[in-house]
Amino acid sequence: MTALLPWLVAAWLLGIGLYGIVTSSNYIHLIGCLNVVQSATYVILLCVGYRWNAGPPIFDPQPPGTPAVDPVVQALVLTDIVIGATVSALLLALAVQLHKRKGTLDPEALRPMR
Amino acid sequence: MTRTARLLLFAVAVLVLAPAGVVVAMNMPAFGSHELPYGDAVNSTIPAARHISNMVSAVNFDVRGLDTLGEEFMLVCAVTGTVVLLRGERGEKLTSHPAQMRGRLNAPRSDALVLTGRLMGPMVLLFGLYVVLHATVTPGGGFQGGVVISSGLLLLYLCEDYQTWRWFMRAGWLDACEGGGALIFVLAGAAPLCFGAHFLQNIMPLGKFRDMLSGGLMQIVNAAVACAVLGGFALVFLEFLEETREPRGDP
Amino acid sequence: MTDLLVPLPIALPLAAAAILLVFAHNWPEGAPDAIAVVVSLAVAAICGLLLPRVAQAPIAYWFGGWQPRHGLTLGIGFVIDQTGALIALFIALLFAATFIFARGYMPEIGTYFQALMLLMMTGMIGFCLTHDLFNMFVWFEVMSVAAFALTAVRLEASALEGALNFTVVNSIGSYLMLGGIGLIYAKVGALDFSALAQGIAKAGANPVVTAAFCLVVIALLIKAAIVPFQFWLSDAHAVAPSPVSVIFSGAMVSVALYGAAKLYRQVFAGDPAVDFAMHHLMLGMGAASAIVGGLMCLWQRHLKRLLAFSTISHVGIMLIGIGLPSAAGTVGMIVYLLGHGLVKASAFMVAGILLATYGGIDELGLRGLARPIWPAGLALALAGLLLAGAPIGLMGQGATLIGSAAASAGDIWAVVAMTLGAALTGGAVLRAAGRIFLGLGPVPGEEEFEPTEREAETRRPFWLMFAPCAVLVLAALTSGGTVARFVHRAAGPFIHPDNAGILQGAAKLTGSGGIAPLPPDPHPLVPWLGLALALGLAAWDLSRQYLPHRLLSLSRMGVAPVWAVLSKAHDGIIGDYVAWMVAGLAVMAAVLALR
Amino acid sequence: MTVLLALLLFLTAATGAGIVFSRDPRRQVLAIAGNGLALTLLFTALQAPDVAFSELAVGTAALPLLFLVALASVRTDRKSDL
Repeated sequence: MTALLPWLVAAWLLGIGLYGIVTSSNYIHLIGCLNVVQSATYVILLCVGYRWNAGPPIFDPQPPGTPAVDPVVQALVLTDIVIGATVSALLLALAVQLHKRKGTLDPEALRPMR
Repeated sequence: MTRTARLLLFAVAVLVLAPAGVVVAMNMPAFGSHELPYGDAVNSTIPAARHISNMVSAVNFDVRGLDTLGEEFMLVCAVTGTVVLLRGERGEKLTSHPAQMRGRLNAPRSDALVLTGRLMGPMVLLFGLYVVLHATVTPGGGFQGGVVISSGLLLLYLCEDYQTWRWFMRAGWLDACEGGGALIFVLAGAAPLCFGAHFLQNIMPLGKFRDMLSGGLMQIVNAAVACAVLGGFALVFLEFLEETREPRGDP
Repeated sequence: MTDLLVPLPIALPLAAAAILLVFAHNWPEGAPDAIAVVVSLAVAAICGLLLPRVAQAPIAYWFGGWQPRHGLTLGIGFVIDQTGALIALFIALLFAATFIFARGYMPEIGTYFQALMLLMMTGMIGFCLTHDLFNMFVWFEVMSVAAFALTAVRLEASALEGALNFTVVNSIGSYLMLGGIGLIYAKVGALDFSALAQGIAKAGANPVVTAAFCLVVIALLIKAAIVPFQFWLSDAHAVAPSPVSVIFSGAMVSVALYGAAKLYRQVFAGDPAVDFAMHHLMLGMGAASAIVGGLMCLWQRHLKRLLAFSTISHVGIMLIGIGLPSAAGTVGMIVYLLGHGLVKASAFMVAGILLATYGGIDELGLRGLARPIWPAGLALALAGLLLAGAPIGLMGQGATLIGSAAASAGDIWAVVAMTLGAALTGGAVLRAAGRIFLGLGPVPGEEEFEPTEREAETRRPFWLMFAPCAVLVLAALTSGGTVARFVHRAAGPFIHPDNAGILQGAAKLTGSGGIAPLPPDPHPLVPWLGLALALGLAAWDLSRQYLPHRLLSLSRMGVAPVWAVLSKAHDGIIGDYVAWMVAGLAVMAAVLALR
Repeated sequence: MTVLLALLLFLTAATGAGIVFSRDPRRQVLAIAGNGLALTLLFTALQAPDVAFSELAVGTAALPLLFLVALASVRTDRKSDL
């Protein structure tokens, strides 16, 4: 069970985030839910690179050669975090402007031009 | 679709996907004890090849530097988009006085807050700088340091008055910082081409292992990333704050 | 020398965009436009120089000088074959044409427009050339984020709403892709395409590999707007500024499918579940997109929205090409991608010309108004004929290749679907051309003018806007046979890459042998049937006033229920779109489980 | 160690759900910061100090701040529905 836990948590985050997006009635709330979907990818990637009884991939006190976890996935997650934050900023800017024009943030009350 | 129909569709889909997810999870390699050939190769070759101890920085700025280059420009895209969207019809003019929120007093800041801010702000900035500079040795680097510095600038906003802060935080400067960081990154990548090396190839002197300035080209790339991240996040904060300060007139 | 050229298609536009941004406020008027045109032409020239150099064998270029050692790849490589270079050349030329078309567009946002467009171009080119899965994701994100921002720059409510839906749906797609990358990394421990291909072959049939493929490909299908992931497209393409729509429909959507084809052929091919998914699911989804897009297209009156739905139909046809087991299908898809890009770009340029000249784009509202700019009408009509599947030019060659590959695989229904989809969209475009430029069709009553928001775009000289449009559509018309033969000759390394050579860091990759000769078209009459159907549809709609009432009401009764269902699904509510997306994922999983 | 990781994974799952179920955007800001903190702890336990640092800076500070500011600017707007 423990071995499955990381993957199940990632799947849970993905599912619950999507549920939030599907049911959201406020764009700002929806953007928060999008961040939950994204955190699933952090969990997957970092858990993939984890290794029991290994240190961080930074050989500062310990000498190179000591067992360390995978640095590649960590670099990928760093990239991912920056992407997530900036896309959130962009989405928030869209939501703020939309609110200025339509006075609401409820997706049901707003519809693009037909 | 009505809300119920949508939820029903979603529920049915999740019911189908759940067993598929479990099957995939059961077939995943064992957590924490499977092979990691790529990561191990990095861990075993980089300290000797690049004289640095932070493998994550090595992957970000050297081995997979192209990813970071793309990501930096993605940041530029997102920030540019945010700025264009928020400025919109407001334009880039400085407002001469801090507009205040409708129906709310602009309470004067307490001395304690100003003092804390003035003490904390520079300390946060210094800490950010430290984080940027030690990218190749200890955890941290251009990303983290850039974000820390930009939030330090935000802290200064809390304690200084609006005009001083706005004088200090010019959109033009931040634009230049962001775009300039990105530009330095590309040029740092292209410079080795002049010496017959590959794009982003690290042909600079590498320095001593665990030295603050070890890693050669990585130092430049790291500084460029710090500039771009700092400028980008500060611009986003600035434009969002401007947004709160300007109540719209009646339509 | 060759080595020097490879990073430039990326480095040059990135540097130009950065310089544009650093001096954002100090450019003399017109300079950013000129820089953008020059840079995109320079990138096109570089790709053009690369083409003959990779004719014998592809080039592998390792960024940072991290050549693979002992079969292990550390760094990121670009492996450039003729197909990739050709697509990059096409993208750069399309951007150059668009920059000319857009000269003087949106002075209010200044240099930001050109900078974002250049970054989007870089994202697409990097996406096409890269040989590393995560790097592919990064360039995919660069292109997406630039596209998100560009959709909304006009700041109208509909543009903002369209951009929000676009961003949310596509970001979910990106995160799914990243999850897929995590799964495949767990299983194989590599990110380079060749290393992945070898690792997958070694791992054998495995649900993790299949799941990774599904997740990665879904992101690309979302970007490509394949049914049931297509909803965001019509919201975004209809409201984006015209030059941006040109790029969206002409390149962005189909480039995502090119990525899917590359991933399938170079990484995942051979895994039985993945092969099954490609040859059955993708065919089905492609056929569904062709039909749904075609039907929705026929029912639109907002010209940009009409063209947006026709894009859905045509990417469906491309997906059919990818899904076919034979290499001929993939070759056909690449030819079709080029042809469709040129034709659809020029059609969107006509829409942009109408917006700039008449300030509106409602088909009924513009009836007969655009007679003075008849050359644009000619271009739109020509585009309509080509979209309808006329067996001439690039699109015709591509459609013939895909159709004959489908027929030889025994999937006649796919041929029917693609012919029907093309005919529907072609009919719609021809009808719009006839109504707007010739004043055909019944006179609309007062109540039929729908109030639209301010859409007018900056007025620019007509010939400046029309020249790129005419060049593109003429290129699509005349270059068919040559390009098709070229793509066929070049497809060998695309379909069978030299994985062993790449992984050994070989200085010279072997140019793997060609692929099977293309099958002859078994049904040469089918495209003409489609064309006739398109002309019939257009004629039917434009001569309503002469048709007997009984016939009209009968046809309306037949069509109304389909229209009701489809239009209700395209309701602009983000929650619905995401629910459909999850349902699409569930269908994929179910089909693969019950295989 | 196993127990710690499992606990942190559960914490992440719970705080993630917390974001979704705090339907009031103002309360959601707190949930986002909480989730950021949970992720930071998880990343530290997974031996990823670099990533934990970024998550601390971005997830617990910058991102909630952005949400706060966006909410404030929506509230400044007269036709507010929040």
